[in-house]
Amino acid sequence: MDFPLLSALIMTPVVGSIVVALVPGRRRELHLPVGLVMSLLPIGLAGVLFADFRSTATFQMVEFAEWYADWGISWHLGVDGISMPLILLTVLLVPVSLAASTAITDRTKLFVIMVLLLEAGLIGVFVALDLMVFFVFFEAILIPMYFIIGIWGSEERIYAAIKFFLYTAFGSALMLAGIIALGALHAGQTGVWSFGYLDFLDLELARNTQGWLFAGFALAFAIKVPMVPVHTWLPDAHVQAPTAGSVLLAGVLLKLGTYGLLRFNLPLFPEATVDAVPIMATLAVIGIVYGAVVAIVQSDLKKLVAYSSVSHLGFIVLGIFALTHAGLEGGVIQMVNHGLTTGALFLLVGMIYERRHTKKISEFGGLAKSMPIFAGMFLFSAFASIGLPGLNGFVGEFLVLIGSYATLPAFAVVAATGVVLAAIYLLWAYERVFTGEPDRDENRSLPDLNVREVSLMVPLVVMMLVLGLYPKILLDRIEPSTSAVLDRVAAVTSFEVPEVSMGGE
Amino acid sequence: MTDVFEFVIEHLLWLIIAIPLAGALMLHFVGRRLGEPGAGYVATLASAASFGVAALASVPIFQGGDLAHHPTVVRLWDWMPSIGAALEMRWDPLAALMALIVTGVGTLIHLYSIGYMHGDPRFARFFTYLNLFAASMLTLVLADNFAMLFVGWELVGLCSYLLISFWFTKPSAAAAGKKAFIVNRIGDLAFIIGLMIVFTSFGTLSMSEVLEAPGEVITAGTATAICLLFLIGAAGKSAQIPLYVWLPDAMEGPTPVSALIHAATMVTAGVYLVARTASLYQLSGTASVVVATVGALTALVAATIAIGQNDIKKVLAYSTVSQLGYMFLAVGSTAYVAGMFHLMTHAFFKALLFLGAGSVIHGMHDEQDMRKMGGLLKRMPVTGWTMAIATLAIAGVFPFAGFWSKDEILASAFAAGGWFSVLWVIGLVTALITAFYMTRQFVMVFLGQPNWDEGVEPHESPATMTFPLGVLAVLSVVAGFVNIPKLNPALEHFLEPSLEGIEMAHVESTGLIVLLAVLSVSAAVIGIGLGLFVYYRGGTFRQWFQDRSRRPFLAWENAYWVDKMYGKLLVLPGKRLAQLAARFDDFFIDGIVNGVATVTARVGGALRPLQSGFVRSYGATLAAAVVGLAIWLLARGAL
Amino acid sequence: MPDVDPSWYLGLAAVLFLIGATGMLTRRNALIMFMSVELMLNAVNLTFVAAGRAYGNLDGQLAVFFVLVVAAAEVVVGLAIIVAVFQKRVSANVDLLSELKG
Amino acid sequence: MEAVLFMIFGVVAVVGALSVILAKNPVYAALGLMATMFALAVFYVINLAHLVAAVQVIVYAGAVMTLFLFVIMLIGVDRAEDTTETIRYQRPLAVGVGLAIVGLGIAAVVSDEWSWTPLAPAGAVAPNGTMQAVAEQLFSSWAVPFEAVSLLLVVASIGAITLAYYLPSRRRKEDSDA
Amino acid sequence: MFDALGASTSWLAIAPELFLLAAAIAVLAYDILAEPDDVEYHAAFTILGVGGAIAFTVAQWRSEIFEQEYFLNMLRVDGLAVTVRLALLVVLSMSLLAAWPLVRSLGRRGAELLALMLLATIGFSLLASSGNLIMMFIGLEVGSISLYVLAGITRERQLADEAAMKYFLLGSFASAIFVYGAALYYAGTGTLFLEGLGSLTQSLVFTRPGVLLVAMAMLAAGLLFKVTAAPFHAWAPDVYQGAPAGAVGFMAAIAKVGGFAGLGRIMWEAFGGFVDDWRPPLAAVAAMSIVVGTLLAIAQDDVRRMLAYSGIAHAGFILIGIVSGPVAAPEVAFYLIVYTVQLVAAFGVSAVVSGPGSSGSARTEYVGLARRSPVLAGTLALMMVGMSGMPVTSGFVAKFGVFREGWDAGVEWLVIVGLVASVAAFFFYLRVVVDMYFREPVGEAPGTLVASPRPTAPMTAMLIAAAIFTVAVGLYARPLLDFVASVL
Repeated sequence: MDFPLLSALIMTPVVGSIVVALVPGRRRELHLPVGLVMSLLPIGLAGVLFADFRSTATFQMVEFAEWYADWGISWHLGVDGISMPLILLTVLLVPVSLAASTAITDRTKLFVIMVLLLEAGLIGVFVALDLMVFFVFFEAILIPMYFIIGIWGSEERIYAAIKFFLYTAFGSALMLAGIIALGALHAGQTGVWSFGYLDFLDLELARNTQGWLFAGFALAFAIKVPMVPVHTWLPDAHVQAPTAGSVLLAGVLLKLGTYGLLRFNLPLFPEATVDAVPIMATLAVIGIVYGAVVAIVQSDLKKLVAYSSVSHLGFIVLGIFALTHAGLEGGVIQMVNHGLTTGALFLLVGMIYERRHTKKISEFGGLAKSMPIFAGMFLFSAFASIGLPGLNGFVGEFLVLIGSYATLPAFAVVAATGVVLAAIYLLWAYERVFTGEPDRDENRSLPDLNVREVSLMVPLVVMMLVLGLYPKILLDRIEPSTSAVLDRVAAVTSFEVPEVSMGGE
Repeated sequence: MTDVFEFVIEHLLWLIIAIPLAGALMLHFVGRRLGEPGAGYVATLASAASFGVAALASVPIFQGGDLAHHPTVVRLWDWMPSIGAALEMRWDPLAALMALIVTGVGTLIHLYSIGYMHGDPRFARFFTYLNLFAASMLTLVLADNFAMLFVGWELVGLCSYLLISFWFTKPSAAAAGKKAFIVNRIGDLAFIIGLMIVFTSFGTLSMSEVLEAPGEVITAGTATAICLLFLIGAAGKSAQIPLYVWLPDAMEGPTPVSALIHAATMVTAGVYLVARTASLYQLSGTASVVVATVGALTALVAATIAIGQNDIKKVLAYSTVSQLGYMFLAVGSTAYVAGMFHLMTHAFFKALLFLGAGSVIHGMHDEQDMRKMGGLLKRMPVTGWTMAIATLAIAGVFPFAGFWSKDEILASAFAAGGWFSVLWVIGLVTALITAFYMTRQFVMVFLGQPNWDEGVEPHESPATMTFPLGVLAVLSVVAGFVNIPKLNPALEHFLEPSLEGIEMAHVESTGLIVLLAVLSVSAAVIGIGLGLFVYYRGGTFRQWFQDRSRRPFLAWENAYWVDKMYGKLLVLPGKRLAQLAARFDDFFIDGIVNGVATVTARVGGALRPLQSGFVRSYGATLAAAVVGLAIWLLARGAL
Repeated sequence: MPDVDPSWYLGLAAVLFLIGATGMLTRRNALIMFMSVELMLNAVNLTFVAAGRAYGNLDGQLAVFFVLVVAAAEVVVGLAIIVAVFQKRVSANVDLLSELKG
Repeated sequence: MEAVLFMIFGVVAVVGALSVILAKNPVYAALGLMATMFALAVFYVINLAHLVAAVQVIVYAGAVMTLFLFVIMLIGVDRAEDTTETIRYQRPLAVGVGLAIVGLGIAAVVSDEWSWTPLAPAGAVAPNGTMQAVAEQLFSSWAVPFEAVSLLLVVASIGAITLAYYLPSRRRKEDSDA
Repeated sequence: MFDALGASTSWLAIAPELFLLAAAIAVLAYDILAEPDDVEYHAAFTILGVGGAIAFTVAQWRSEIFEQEYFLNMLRVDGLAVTVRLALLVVLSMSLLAAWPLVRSLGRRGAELLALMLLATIGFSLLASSGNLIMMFIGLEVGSISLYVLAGITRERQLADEAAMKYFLLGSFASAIFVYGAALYYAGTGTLFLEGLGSLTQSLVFTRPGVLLVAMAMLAAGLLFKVTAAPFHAWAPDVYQGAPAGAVGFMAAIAKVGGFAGLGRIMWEAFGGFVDDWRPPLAAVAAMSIVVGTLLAIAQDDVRRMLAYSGIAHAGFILIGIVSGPVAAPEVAFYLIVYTVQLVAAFGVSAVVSGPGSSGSARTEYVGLARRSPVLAGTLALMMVGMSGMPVTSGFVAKFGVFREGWDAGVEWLVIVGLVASVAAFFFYLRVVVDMYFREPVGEAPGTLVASPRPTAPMTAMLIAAAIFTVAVGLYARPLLDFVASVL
């Protein structure tokens, strides 16, 4: 690969943000459109990435350059089947969330810049093959998100922004300790410092050491996911963030946690992974059930969706730690799916918030009559989230559940209740918001979605359908990479991946 | 000619699903422009076309050739390869039968709906959903992969949800739709767990592979686990104890919906599932007993509740639950053919009953309370007489369709012996009750004195509505002849390839068959007689009966307070628990988080007085630190 | 040879240094605190001289000169500060200078 | 002989030092300090640091202490000071620190490990700190520090001017809001 | 006079200091002789002096005198000296730009302010390059006394004189302790040269050189005081709050750079053989600095005070590098450069917001600054983010460097303390951002903004330079890292 595609992917939004910065401050009406156009550029690059991607387990489009040679840090990028879908998700959601931000009229320029920088950071996280590069991006995205929540959020935004920042930063601090420790171990074993992911794969780590490192990494990722009981930053952040913030937070940021677990914890600390399965699976299942149960009684639509994220992300974690082919695949594709569905739900909540300036469920009622298209979109996304077969949510959950039963039957059974609970909280919310006669005047005359709003929902809806019906488009590309991870875990530990025949035969 | 049929089976099978799906999509986007009744005709046409393809494809099966004996599996595309989930269609007698019922009855109900939904502002949307339902249901019955079956399984639930709460501005309708979906989901939960076991045991979700010879892969215990979980799933969809509570509420939907989904097709999915996975049930054995028991109990319980209902549709709803119980009893007693047979006849006469009820409601200006009806036979003759046929059919009077199928179920249960004998008795009693409450309903609606509200002028429905009634009435009469024991076991032969290797309960002796038939007919006749006696002849006796049965009546009227109980025992504690969890989250978990932050800040604040502002205390700190440093350095070696 | 071990001087210097430090911590008159600092510097000087004699080189004595100059410079600036403070507060009590704290 | 002198002037030095920190009147403190300085000058002589001793008397006791006394008089704090402690924990802390240091000293005396044994080169003769000897060193190996202290003096004089030189006319309005 | 030193003399070795001194003298002389009304000539002299100093510092590095000792080992021209001198000059240059409004507002005293800043730089520069404890002491005192005076230079303000008094009393106390340490060092070794102990270590007849250990404690204490390491830190918040805003960034930064250079020299060079002795207590000091600085910074409502406490925490972070031993010298130097740039810029902003001669800078003054002055808010936000050690800023690279060395040196626990404290530190750094960006300025009447502070042109230039530096180094620190690594 001569053309540094991945670097270009990272740099395009940065350049975009510079372009936006150069737009005169007086031309307020231009900031958002220019930003939107800029955010469309990465889609083209991502398209190239998707087209050139080969379904193999190795890293592709690899770029390597020395960065801090004597510290062992290098600009090492690459994608595989685990990161590629998430990059696609990111580049898709950013323009959508920008297009959904017409309500932001104050300091639009700064907003657009922050969103674009966030995009650069997110892409960086997914393509980094050097742990320090990963960490830099992982941590750097906090800043734009902090601003997005803090400036353009609702009433409690400052509290939420600080909480979000500190909580996630706390996790990453311990991860940084782990990364440094790995670097030191590498120096101890080979004589040179390195933070390269591939170099770390060659380290020989004692079981005990693995345990500590696993804990450090896992805590960081668990907070990011977020797993119960370190999840409470999420409802606050989601509720307070502006629509674009919520969409990107739920759509992509949370995936950093699960991505990290899959990318780092499993391959780097296989023995510790096997040891930690009971803990992680327990927390995942608790998250699934607990998040869903708490979601049921939320009175704020955004908070409800936020807690639903806790529940859905639990599935991903369960899938990852099931250590089966289906579980891992399901985990990865569920990351994409959750990004799409929850992103869509947040968009929709944002749209109604723009009209009514409230997210309280009790304030609504009978909206399906005044806003049929909106209701339809919401119901569609809700069912995708509930896991209706044929829509994307089902694919991930089903893979995870089926996959995890082989190794964690009891957990899988409990996790399956999440499927019922999801129906309860979402349909109940739908019932309260959309059905019945619109009894309040302000609900009666709400305008339905306009062309812009519909058109930014369309790509999400289409993706939900496509991934629901033909997930192979991604699964084929994910499979070699997840298999490689599993093979590694199985090769190093005494753990045996249950050999269930691969269908058909 | 044969080539055409084979071509259809091998290459065009997908059209059966795709045509209604395309209809749904088309109506979704341009339905409004098509308007009324155009949208309705498009939908009906789609359904009919699907029926046409299904019929074409069925020809070789009827011919009983190679294609009948070796199910055709058509793979559409891989879905989730790692768990062997693919979209695969299967064409065998069982699938063909179901497809024909679904599209056939479906088409009639589509047609009927054109009249019924006349004037509704969301006319086109209704047909979108109906077509979508048809596609979903066909997906379910044509699936050769559990994953695909589950797709259909869930999508019919979705359509059910959409259609029950079609009039969503009515809070009760919206709530009913939600309830239906959630209760179904509880069943689905078990179904999914069952699928987990299936995949883990077999390594695939392909039905052909799993059902081929399950005994070679799994033990009876595993099979029992799978089957019981499937049973719970089926109980959800087919409204069996304890998950039947959604079906009566589902009557909030438009009546054609009740007819199509909640009587003829969707609710039979559970029965279909059990029949489809017969080989697993056979391997288990125990599971079948449970199925039969659940079925019998449901039949009895629902039948008694039906006595107490005054809503014309509620009676039919509980009657549906009860009849589904029969089907479960059948498939539980390993009488799969009888089960499918009853499924078919029930589809005809129950659809007829619902459509008739719809016609009545339509004619009565949306009145559903039977106490406000009466004497409608004269005003609505077609509806009345077709309903009469349906009533006789469901009661099991010779030679109507219901008689044949129900009799076969009871005979099979009897033949199975042992515990099944008890179930047979229950079935027999239920037959009597069924006849009783159906008579009660017919009498209250069509006979006796009019009790109409003022201003209500009952009238006969338009032809689009009465035509399907007629067709279904004919079917309700003749459908039973397709499977007469000994004489014409056509259905049995037809289904044989699908149930290869399955042992089924059979009554061999012709005498016994006749005896049992006489018994069941007697039960029906006694039930009808009692009904007529109490509600038509009535007068003092009716009074006497009602006085005597006040207490049970109260229980029946309130459906044994099951809903209330569920509310008190499950929903309310659940809600409480959720609230508790939310509080726990806000105050405890988040409290700890905020607590850590507060404590940190407090510690910072508490340290501030140390910075007292007095230069001398700074000096003292400095001096102490120096001394401390020195002591540390010195003590290290000394200690 | 002297009959006094150099370590005696070092001990005495330590005592003086200690007394100076104590004065630094206990007196609130800025002038006396300065004097305590001077005392401490004198103790330093004694240490230098005594140790220099023990080692037989002159570096100790030279160091004393520099310490002495530093002490003088400090005194100049210190007294200037005291004067400046006194001009406004009419007190050399350092305990009064405690507005900056926390 | 030296021991006697050490005892006598040691006592003088300590008493002088104690009077610095105990005298309520700053003037007495200054005088005590001066006594200590004289005592130290004696020790310098004993230790062959003649020039240092002279400078000690002239510069330190003479000039610096005079400056001190001058300032004492200038700002009129020659009155007794209340020595009761007002800062909480200050006395105990000071005493504690003192005790710790004394403990250290005792430990140093008792313990062999910490005993101080200067490593005088064999045959080293105690240097005679005459002016010439010191000057030779000062202008050769200590030349840079010697030049550097001139910086110190510059700084000190700038400081003194800046801080103590008072120009009311130069006061800016914005500076006076304190 | 230097003839006696023979070949040991090198004018180049002291050229930077001489240039600074010349500038200082020129400024003073011109001020006295010409009694000018403006400060343009001052600026010219200063620029010439600083420029010359920078040029000759680079020349030192590039010439053959590098890595040599001069003036009979009194001064060295080694990597540490050159790096630190450059750092000091960077600090000085930035501070001069930042202090210019103060210089103007002080009138005649502006010349003295400039001279003192130049002299203080000389002092710390000598401290960093000296090979002898007395030389070091003199450098320290030249610098310190200049700073005492700087603290009180706006003496009309009560808080300024309080700051000066506290700084002076504690500073001279600490100096006395330092020089007593030097005396004990002499008593233990018979020499005042740093390498003396190293050469003696093998021949020490006593196993536990108690005198030397006490000397070590006292020498370290004197410098730990300068770098505001806890528990030697108490003066810093009061002084940084009370001293005039225009100069306080300089005071804080220059003392830290010089102090750490001295600490490195003493600990690594003189007491290098005692590393096992001093590592644990110094690590404890580092930990204490980090914890105390962070916790108390959280509790502050005054931005300058907060910066002072954060400076205490930063001292702790840099101490991790000191604790790690001489291998961490590049990281320490890097950290110092990166941090002091941020520090000067941050204090510079506070000087604009609260006025150049102000004492204190309450957080409320920053509310809504992003609307009133985007440049100031942006820079300060960036500096806060940088100080907090967020990636993509230089602060992260710096922190990572010392953490890595610390981990390598075996003080993993200290690194973890540092990491966790960094998280808590986000709180107070970001709170400033909250005030500036997330809160709306409250005007007298609704809709009106409170006065918008406007930075002067030099200040703006300095802020932008600092911002670019922070981001550029954050993105690609290799040139700077390579530089410090190659020099050291």
